[in-house]
Amino acid sequence: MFDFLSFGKTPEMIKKRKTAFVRVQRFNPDEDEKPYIQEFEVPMTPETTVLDALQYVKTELDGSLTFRKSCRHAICGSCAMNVNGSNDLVCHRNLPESLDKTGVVTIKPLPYLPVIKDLVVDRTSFWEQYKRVKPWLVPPEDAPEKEFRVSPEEVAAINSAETCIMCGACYSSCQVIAMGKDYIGPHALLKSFLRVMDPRDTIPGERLDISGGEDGAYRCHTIFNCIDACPKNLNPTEAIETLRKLAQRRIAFEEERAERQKTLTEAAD
Amino acid sequence: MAHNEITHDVIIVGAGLAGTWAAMVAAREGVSDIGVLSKIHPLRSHSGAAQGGIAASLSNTRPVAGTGPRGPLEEVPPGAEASDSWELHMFDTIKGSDWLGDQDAIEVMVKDATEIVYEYEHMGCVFSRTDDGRINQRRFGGHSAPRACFAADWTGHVLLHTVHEQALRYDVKFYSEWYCMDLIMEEGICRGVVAMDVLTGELYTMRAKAVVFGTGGYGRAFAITSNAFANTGDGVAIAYNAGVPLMDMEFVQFHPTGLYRHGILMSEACRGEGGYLLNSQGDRFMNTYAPEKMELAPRDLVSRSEQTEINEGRGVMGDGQGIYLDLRHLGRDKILERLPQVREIAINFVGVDPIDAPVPIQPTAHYSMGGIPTTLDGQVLADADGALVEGFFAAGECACVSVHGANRLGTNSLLDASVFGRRTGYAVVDFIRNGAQLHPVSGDPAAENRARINDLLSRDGDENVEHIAQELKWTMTNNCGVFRDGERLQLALEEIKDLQKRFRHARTMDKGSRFNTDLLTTIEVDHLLQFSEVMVAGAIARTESRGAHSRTDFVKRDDENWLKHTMAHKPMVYEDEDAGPRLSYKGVDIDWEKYPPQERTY
Amino acid sequence: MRIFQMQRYSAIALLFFLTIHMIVVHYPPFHIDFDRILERMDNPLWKLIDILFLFAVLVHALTGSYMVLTDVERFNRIKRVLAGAAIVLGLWAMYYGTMTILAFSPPT
Amino acid sequence: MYRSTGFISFFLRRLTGVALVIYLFMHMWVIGSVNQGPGVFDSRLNMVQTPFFKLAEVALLAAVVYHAFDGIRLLIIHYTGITDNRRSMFYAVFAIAALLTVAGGVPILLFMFE
Repeated sequence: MFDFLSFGKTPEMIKKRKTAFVRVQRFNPDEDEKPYIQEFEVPMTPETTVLDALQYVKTELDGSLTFRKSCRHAICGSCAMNVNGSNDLVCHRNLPESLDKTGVVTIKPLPYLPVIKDLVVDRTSFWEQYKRVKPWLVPPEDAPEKEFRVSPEEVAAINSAETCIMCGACYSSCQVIAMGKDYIGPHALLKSFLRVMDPRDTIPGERLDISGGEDGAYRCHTIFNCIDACPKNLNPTEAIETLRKLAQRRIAFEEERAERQKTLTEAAD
Repeated sequence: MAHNEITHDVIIVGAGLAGTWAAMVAAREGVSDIGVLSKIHPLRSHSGAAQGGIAASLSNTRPVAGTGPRGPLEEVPPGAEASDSWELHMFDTIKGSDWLGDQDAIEVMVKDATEIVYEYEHMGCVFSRTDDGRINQRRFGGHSAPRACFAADWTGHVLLHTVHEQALRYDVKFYSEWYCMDLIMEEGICRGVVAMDVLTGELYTMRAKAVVFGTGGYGRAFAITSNAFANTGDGVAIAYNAGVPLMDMEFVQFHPTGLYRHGILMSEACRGEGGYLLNSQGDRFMNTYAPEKMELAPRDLVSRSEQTEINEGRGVMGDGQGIYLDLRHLGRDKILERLPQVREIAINFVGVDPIDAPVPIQPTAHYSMGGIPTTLDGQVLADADGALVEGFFAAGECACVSVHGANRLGTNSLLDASVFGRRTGYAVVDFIRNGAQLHPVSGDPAAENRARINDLLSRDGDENVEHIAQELKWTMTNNCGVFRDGERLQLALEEIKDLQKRFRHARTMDKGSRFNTDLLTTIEVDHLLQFSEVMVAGAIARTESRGAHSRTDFVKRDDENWLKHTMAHKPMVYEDEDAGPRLSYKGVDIDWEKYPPQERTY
Repeated sequence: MRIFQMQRYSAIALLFFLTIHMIVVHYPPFHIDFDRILERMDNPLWKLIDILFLFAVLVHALTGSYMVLTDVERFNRIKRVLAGAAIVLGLWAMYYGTMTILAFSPPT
Repeated sequence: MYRSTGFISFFLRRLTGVALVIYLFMHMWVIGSVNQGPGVFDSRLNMVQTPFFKLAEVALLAAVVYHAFDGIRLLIIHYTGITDNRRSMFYAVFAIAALLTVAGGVPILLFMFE
């Protein structure tokens, strides 16, 4: 269809346009046979986020539109959705910048996951895989009175993995997950990486058995969708590559860890 | 067993730091039958949004000798004299609370602080480190020593994940996306809760020997707020409706550095690392208000200073409602290392990179000091005299042990939630071990709540729930904000009354049962309307200025009349429908020898 | 050794063998006929190289096929059957190929 | 469907992989006949030297070259841990594969018409 609104206008002019057309995938399994796209017109300013737009639709136009939200500044991980074909957190995604030249933004639920309703997906398999890698630290039995001495370099190596907010953007962009939900998935492998690399952890061998096992790091096909999708700019692929290497020299790594733990309560040089 | 009935030994509502700590501790100690309800996934809890740090007097860093209170920090060398102590932490907290904090509780908290930080560390928390491998510490507002242990500027996130993981380790059962609707109270004994499985819309009567609330704060009653959409104070409202009093509800902290117009938190760590606040004339105006501590004065003071600058026409941005937070002099490396999240937020939401330009900010509703009154072990109080509600515990922001009094110091909230969450966990274990009973429930509470939901769903008025909420929030922000006065508070009270009436004609647009977030919003707004009234009523009664409660018509602190906690009870059914909350007062625990009230200057 | 490693190491081997194969067999002139092949396959060194090449390519092909199938959840349940089939097929092909290479001698 | 360069590269890798497995067994069938004498062998060889198979041979070349260079890319990533230049590496593989296919394919086709 010829678009009169955007004809002859520069991208800047379109950006300043007062309304956006928000296309949302709707699906209520109780009522609908299959998902369909519904379009809403939403007013906007240069600062409007996609979440603001959804919130506007919900409060003013159609209260039955359902989506998850909470912190609205990209730290809780509730609102990961598929915007214009790529996964992102809608709360920190600017609306004017997400529009195509006809002023349309398309919002769908995270792909490859069962839809509960509209933009809400069922993350059960996601959390199961998370639990499967034993995300908790198993520290040495004889804890010191004060802290374990961990060097700033060791912290820097795992720091980025700790900032993962478990939003599921990587998981649901992963092609391997699309083919089978028994793959552990980038989020859990990143968590596993965090624990394996932590000098305080006493069971790196057991972890490598899981994350280096049949459903673990070796099933990654280095597609890089997880890096592209991550709203926090983390790098699960690199963590997976590291896990692969460590799993290949598991025994030696376990010995190194045991050696390191002997000095865990002493100050670094 | 009746249909839709679930029983547990312990039911914990809310899976933020306090709730998860309680659950984790109880499970670790061997009480295995625990159910944790959360209306969002546990890891989405708002504890994770805390940025700056958690306070503990570890004495790991100190200012370089001779550089003054704002100089660079260095590690305390081994064997050197400790630069910090729990006594100092305690005094800072008491002074920060404007002497309204209960000093026995504060003592418990600051003494447990070091222990709990080490426990976090042993559980796998990835703290930022000093060069010799100790936990790094930074400065924070109102603290007289560098005391905030941190993990860059996502401390809360790291702590929450750590505790949640440990809870999974001990096989705690989480009910994710279950909404707690009601508390089952009979004869003053708490017997469980009614909860909705949001996915199906089904209601369940959940009976338990002990119920723990860790439902978080009520900052969503304000339009400009740093709180998440979920922080609607449900637990506080539910407890209030069940006949439990609420304490010190009028004290709401306004954080000085919320992002301009969004209210999103720019961590206090920005100032802890040395950031400046500038007005439209480029002055560091804190010079006038707190010459000694400058930007690192407590939050209430800084917020008031900002608001004064704004009111006197020295604000920035189009409408003059902003103030600049200047981080440029910290340098690129320090910002990237210590404040990466803050930078990301500023770039994403106002398009300003703190490395190159000052960030526009404004005061934002942040923390609710008030809540459900509890003992040091999280046991909920039934009245001002110290009677207890059997089987009902609370911890975290929704509770008011009163460690924060009239104003909380930065980094003390993570500490409060952790310490009292843990204590509550142990208390619950004792309670169960000492032969707690599963009390019978008469009637069918789930059916009663089903009726309430059906009533809400059947309403076909023309009022929009969200519009009512918006009006309430702006009323609260404008009239019950940083500065308050009798006249405007009265106005707010009338407005709330009016909104409560209008709410009865509000309609829910979504009538389905599957994942009906529209219905949840309606219930949440109902809750907002209920406790906002308590907040305003408490504020009207308190004719003094203390901590975060600052009245322009009563500018002085009045220790003679007001050194006491407000306790608000819901009016009895036979009382007038329009009667506000019944207010009574409870004394403050003060050690008159050691920490008598003094003038509070910074 | 894990399937993944088998595949990766055979891949590295293939990079080597395939390069040789391409150069020797397909470098101009392009026409292939019985005599040319005959000449080369008579050489014991070539026999060895060809057997190794055959082994690498079979490992790579069968592990690859196995992974293609088991990435799909549906096939994941019959993993053992697939692995067994791959081994049987591999052994048979290896036998067939080796015999071809070894037994070959120029007709008199 | 989550489309990305990574996905395209992965899809092609699998597609060429499966095609090459099929080719491998066909190839063994042809070469295996070498022991049955020149007659059988030549007849089978002639069967696969029709124009259709010549075209298929170009496709085979493309498959081999793409599959090989994509593999080299994976090896580089594994042993060096480079993930920042992922997109340019995808494009480099596509380009090299295309180039070599043309370089090898044109002579094959020319030879066919000789």
